[in-house]
Amino acid sequence: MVGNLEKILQGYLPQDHKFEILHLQNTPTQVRPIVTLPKKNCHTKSQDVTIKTPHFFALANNSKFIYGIEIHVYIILKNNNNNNNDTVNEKNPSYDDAERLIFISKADTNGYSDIKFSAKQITKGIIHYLFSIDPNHYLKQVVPLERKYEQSFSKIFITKETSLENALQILSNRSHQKEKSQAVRKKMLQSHQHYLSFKLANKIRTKLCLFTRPADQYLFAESSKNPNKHTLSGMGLLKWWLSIIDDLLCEDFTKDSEGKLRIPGEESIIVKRCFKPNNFSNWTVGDIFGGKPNSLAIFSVPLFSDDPKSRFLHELVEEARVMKTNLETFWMELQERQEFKLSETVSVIGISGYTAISTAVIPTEFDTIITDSKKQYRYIKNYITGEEYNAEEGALESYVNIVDYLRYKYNRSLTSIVGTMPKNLKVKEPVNTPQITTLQPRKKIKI
Amino acid sequence: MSDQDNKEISETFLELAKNEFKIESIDKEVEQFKIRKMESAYNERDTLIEKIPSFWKIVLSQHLDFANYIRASDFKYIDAIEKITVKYASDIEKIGSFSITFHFNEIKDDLPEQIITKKFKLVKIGPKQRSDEEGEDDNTKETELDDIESDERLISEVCDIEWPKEYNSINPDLIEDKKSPEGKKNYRQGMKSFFGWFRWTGLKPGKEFPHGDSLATLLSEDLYPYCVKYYTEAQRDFADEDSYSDDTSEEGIDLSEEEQDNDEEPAKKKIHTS
Amino acid sequence: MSDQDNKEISETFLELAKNEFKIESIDKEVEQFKIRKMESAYNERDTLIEKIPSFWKIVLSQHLDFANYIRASDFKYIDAIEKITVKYASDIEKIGSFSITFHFNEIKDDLPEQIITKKFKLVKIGPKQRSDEEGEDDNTKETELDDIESDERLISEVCDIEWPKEYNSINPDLIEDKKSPEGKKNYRQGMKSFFGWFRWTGLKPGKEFPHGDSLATLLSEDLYPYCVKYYTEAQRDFADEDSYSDDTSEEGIDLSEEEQDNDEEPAKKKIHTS
Repeated sequence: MVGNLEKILQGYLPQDHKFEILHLQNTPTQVRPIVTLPKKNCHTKSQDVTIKTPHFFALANNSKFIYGIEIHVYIILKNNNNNNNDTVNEKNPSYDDAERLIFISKADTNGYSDIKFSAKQITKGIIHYLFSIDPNHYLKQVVPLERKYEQSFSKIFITKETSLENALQILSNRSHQKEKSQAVRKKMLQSHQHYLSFKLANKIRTKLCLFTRPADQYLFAESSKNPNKHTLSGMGLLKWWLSIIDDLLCEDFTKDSEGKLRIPGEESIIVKRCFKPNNFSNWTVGDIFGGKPNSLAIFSVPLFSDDPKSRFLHELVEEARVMKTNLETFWMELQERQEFKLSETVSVIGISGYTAISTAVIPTEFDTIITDSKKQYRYIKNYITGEEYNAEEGALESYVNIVDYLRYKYNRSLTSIVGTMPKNLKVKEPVNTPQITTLQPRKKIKI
Repeated sequence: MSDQDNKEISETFLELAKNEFKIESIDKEVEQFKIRKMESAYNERDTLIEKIPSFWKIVLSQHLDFANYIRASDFKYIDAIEKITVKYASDIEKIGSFSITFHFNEIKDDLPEQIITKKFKLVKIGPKQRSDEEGEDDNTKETELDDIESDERLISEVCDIEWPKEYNSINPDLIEDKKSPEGKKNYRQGMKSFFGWFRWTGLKPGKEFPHGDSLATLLSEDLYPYCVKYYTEAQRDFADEDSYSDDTSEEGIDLSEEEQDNDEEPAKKKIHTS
Repeated sequence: MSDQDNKEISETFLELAKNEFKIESIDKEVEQFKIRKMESAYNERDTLIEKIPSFWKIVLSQHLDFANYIRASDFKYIDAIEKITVKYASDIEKIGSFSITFHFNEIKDDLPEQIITKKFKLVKIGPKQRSDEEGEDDNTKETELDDIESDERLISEVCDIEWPKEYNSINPDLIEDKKSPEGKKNYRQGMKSFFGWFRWTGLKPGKEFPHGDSLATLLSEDLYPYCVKYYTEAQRDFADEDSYSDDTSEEGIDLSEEEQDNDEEPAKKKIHTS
């Protein structure tokens, strides 16, 4: 049986080479709105629901992880009916519009692949796979922002609010309960799970955005110490991503969709020059966040995790300038941020439009590890991102750990994929035989 | 498992709960023992410190966390603090409560010499009243909830302190119209100053000095016990050798996420691999 | 300042040093008091825990920090741990030293039942020998530096433990050629496993189980004292409710203050109240 993930990705991997892929996804979770709301609107607009789902993909070949990408998918359910004073429906509001926002958090290679594969192709393939997922996949079971614990609850269920003594009391009660009442409790738990669920009627707008900035490594710590790893300059990275996004616009989106590019600190004319090699016709200078140059940045720019834009907004709050900084100033100053390598180009690339492809894919247990908590998601991901990749051992060690962990805790294995992308491939010399230096900790733990 | 086994396990959990209770009470006893033992050493130290010029000024300006709590304009008055002492309650029922005494030197035409003691009490409190500093949404409505989890928190009383003359415009006692935009703004500024902290009670979340309890704890659990360490650190020849590293988000390597967030663990592990 | 003043201050510093010494020794006394008081409560708890099926398995697999130290393949053997106890040395000169005992159940054809005790000693050490886990630059050259700042560290002895049969290929006692690339690789893998930790001494930085001392401390200061808390946390009915927050850049921004008074406030505080 060939799963969707395998079916879709095989075309992006070199013919006849065997790969394995980890697809990790956390349970969709309701989060606070990612764009800050002006206080006055807080109540009227708070009926919008934002649901976040992180995905992490890691590609392995020859028992080594060689590539990884982390992408966060947000589904934003909107209520555009202006019946704000309508409190009747408060418990079960209807959502007449929705949007899917895909934020590419980081992608990285580590240079330990024994064969040549195109990081660009697999990146494209994975994003294409995400575009193909039915947005309803994220809406069946959503962990609510807050659970309201009822009084009756506190004697039966152990929650994060339960004190140690009460938890022991509950455990004591449970252990002499008859099987029948155990079953009753389980049933009650299901009804109290407080999962939200929604259903989308129509096809929804899809947006994508990413921030390009040159760095030695994004996911594989210390991998820049591997001489076989390629790192790109700011402009190189921009072009690399731009060509991926351009391909995706051509292949996956309707013609009236838009591509957007902003290079903070750069004139429009220069930005436009980057469009030359593009094939999609509707590329313009700007971003998908909206707002006028003189409107406040805080009300347009979304807050993503580990994103320089978000850090900058937080800094503006600390400097008490957030209510004075408009978008124009925001973009100008952003480029001067210390966290960027000196005078390297950073950019913001975006897509806004409707997909023209089938969106019927539902990730299943067959090819996806769906964790039930952020903690568990992080933990598994950390087997890969917590390793150090200054030597090949890191790529081997992370692979062994993931394989062992999935087998022992989930009775699962990685998804195998044999590439089908025809290409004349030169097999590279084996990169380097295991270089033994000194023992490295598996995890970097910092305070 | 047999019913008999289940019954035994059920009882074991209850025994464990009792045992935890015992452990908690030993913790308090240990705390009491420590307070009593330390008292004379701290008293002796207080006397010694008095002989060292600008001791507290140096300690307080050295400590970055402390500076985070107050307004920049407060430093003038922080520098006028001649002496700080902390007294810890040692009665078993009062463990966790303490008082902090500040001796302010006079600043001519601005601040009078004064000795001010602020008292803090550790009280048990239900979960619904815990929402201190949560901003505007003042959910103080009395909920008749079960005590799902009782937690402890610090509270205090408004404490009389004479404000500096320079602070007249933000001194809450002198603001006549607290409803006007100007009045509101000044009032809020005053409440955020170090002098505003002396009014902190912990009972009016969102309306008082922010994080007043954390500042109290910082003084009682860190600044006072380790003041000599901070003093000597401030005296290091190389000012750039301090251990305050920049925040990790600026480091460029994107591992910061995984590394910061195990806040559930009681004893945070500190492993520096670098 | 007069010579007299200077002399007095100089003496004060000496007195302060003595006072600090006194405080340190009180700290040890407090620690001793605690260890002695806790002993019977911990013993009682050990007995109770034995009656709860899979107690340690649940605690150890729940605790992410612990899992961070070991290899994923170790979980099979971690799950075979029936019992863990920690004994803390209570002699004043030995405060900080402890031993940890593990009872492993048998795993048929793989691991024998065994009871293993690993001992840890806290020793004073000069600054130059502190470079454990510092990776490549193995600066073990003896430097005759003044003991500018003496520090304490844990050391241990190699401890006999029978390795699982499944680990034969990485069991350091069974690797014949430790110099071949394959042998080296297997040796290193073995040293990183939980069984490798039993060989940790703290004396061969970079060549042993990584962060062996931190794992020991994690067990003695966190996992063992708070095991019941971790056990109950593992029993929560809603797995998704963890308090692991994402990094702060994604946290929502509360504008309630800024929108009211956007004037020159001092730099907004970064205070972690948790």
